[in-house]
Amino acid sequence: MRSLLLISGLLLAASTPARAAASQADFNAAYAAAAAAEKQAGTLQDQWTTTEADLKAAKQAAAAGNYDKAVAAAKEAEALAKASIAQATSEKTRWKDAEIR
Amino acid sequence: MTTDNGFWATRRLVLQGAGLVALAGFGNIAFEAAPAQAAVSDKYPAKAFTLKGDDTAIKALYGKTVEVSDKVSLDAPEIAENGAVVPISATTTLPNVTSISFMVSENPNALAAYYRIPEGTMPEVANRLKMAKTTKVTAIVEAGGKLYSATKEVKVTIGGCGG
Amino acid sequence: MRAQLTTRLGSATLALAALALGAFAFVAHAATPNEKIDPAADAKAFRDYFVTKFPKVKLDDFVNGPYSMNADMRKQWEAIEQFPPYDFALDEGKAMLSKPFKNGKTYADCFANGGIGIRQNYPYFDEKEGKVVTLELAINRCREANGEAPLKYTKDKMAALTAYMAYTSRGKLMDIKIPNDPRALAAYENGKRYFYTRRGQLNFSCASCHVQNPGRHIRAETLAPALGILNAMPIYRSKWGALGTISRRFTSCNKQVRGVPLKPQSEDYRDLEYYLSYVSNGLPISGPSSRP
Amino acid sequence: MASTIRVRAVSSGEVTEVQALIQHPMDSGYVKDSHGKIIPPHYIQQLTFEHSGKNVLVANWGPAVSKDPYIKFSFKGAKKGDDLKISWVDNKGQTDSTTAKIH
Repeated sequence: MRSLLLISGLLLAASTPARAAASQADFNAAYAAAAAAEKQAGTLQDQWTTTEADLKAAKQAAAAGNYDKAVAAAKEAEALAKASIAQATSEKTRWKDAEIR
Repeated sequence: MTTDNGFWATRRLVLQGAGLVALAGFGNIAFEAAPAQAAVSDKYPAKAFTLKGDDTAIKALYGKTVEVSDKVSLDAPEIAENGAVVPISATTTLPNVTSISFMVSENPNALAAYYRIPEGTMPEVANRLKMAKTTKVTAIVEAGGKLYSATKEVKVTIGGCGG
Repeated sequence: MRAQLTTRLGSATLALAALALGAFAFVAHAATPNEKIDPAADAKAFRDYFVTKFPKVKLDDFVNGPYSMNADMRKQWEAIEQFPPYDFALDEGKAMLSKPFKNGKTYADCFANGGIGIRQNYPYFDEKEGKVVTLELAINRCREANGEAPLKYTKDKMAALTAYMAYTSRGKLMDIKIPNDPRALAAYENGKRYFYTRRGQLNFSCASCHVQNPGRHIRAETLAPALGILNAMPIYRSKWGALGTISRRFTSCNKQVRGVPLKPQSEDYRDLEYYLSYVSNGLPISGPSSRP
Repeated sequence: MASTIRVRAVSSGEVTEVQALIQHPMDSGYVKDSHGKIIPPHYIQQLTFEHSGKNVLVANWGPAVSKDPYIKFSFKGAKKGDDLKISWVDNKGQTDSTTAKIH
């Protein structure tokens, strides 16, 4: 549960729009962080399609020069990826609770 | 091409309660003549299939009006499990039936199928139709030159128009 | 900009909500570490659960999925099964089974009894390899061993061939064996883990739908019970307008809960198939079958 | 090529019950493909069942008939061993036909 609260904090942080216009460097950093988290989710066999969609949207926006949008999408992707990591981590043991015995 | 009987026999194991299932072996023959060596009355009613709404389609197809009849029986599910494949059938106790048609009101074109029933053929037909969304379905029986109908509503949650 | 952000935030919030829901969904009974893996006891409990939950459904009828629990749907299904749209695929599969490869051999050379009536024995645990081998995998291995390109796992030819092989096995009881090999037990346990593990943004496990809610609707679909669910494979889904294999079904289940699917025939999927088939032992093969 | 038509025709004495399944896309012209392009209409318009030189059913179909269409009907006047000829033509002028034995 602690990790979930942590994630919600991250998520709120991620959703606060940047005041100043974002740069390509901002995008690169945000995207790298998101991609790293998504990669970790991949090793846990628990990527989300929504994360993938955000990553793709981020790339497209960046390619079009819209870094505000790109950074926002990348940050959301990171938040989603982290949520999926939290899910996979907690499910490592929790799945047993659902088992029919 | 042939099919062996054991094949169908096994199917019955799982399909308890389904109607009598039997099979016909059949041979392929090369196709030669155009298929529609049909009589004039068997001409494809192209225009009626392009119209929107029951009334316009009925007018184009028959040129007369329809009355609701409890002698027409329409079998349609209450909720279609998938709008792409909805089993629909109709039968009637009326004599001198010459045709049966099916209208799906909410489809882009209401007329779905129109069956010419020659003498000696039972006034009963089953088919599978597509439905775009929840819709009225009407079976129209032409008997003794008059039109009789039965209507049911079919709820469609997964539409049959792709997607 | 604002509006877009709000929309995206919406989906992120959904993720959180789903997670939170998951956290409270069960009264946890603490899992004992190093619990003994007992597939036979699992299978009995699994079957008992469904039989108790659906006292009106005959055991053999569970393989008919949602149709075992909904009369209106069953009637439509029976109408469709009178002359099912997968009929053409059965012919194709039959022809495939006996048609020689370029080297003159056939599928029949790879399978017991020429591939006829053997569906109930798949998947099996290969003790030499130490892995689970599914029917779909065995088919492609057979092809590759004979110099043929593998088939796509999800549909078309693979679906047609497995449909025919299932068809010739109809009525035979699922008979999955777990050899006395710790690796086999581990594969079984891994499949079980996959089955009960919540995943995807919607935070659903396979069990969330097919154990806890069969017969109920999710969006427009009626959920099938997990007991015997693979006995009906492959399935012709009206939604697909075509036959799909077990690989296709697993993949689409993952996507439906907004999870990125694994590669067809990846180890987790194979283990999942092993587990799900084992707990459905004793129920008849009914595939291929039509589904909404 | 395998026939697109599958038929089961069974006589129970007076009445012959016919079921047929035809392999055909029945594209309505209202559905888009994965690239967002409309799939042009392609559907069977007429399906004819003929017994001893006489039509026993003429099905006129629009695009609302399901993919791989199915039909069931019954008629009188045939006996076991008789031929039943089935043929279809679609909106692109493609055709197929087959002859089935009544069982």
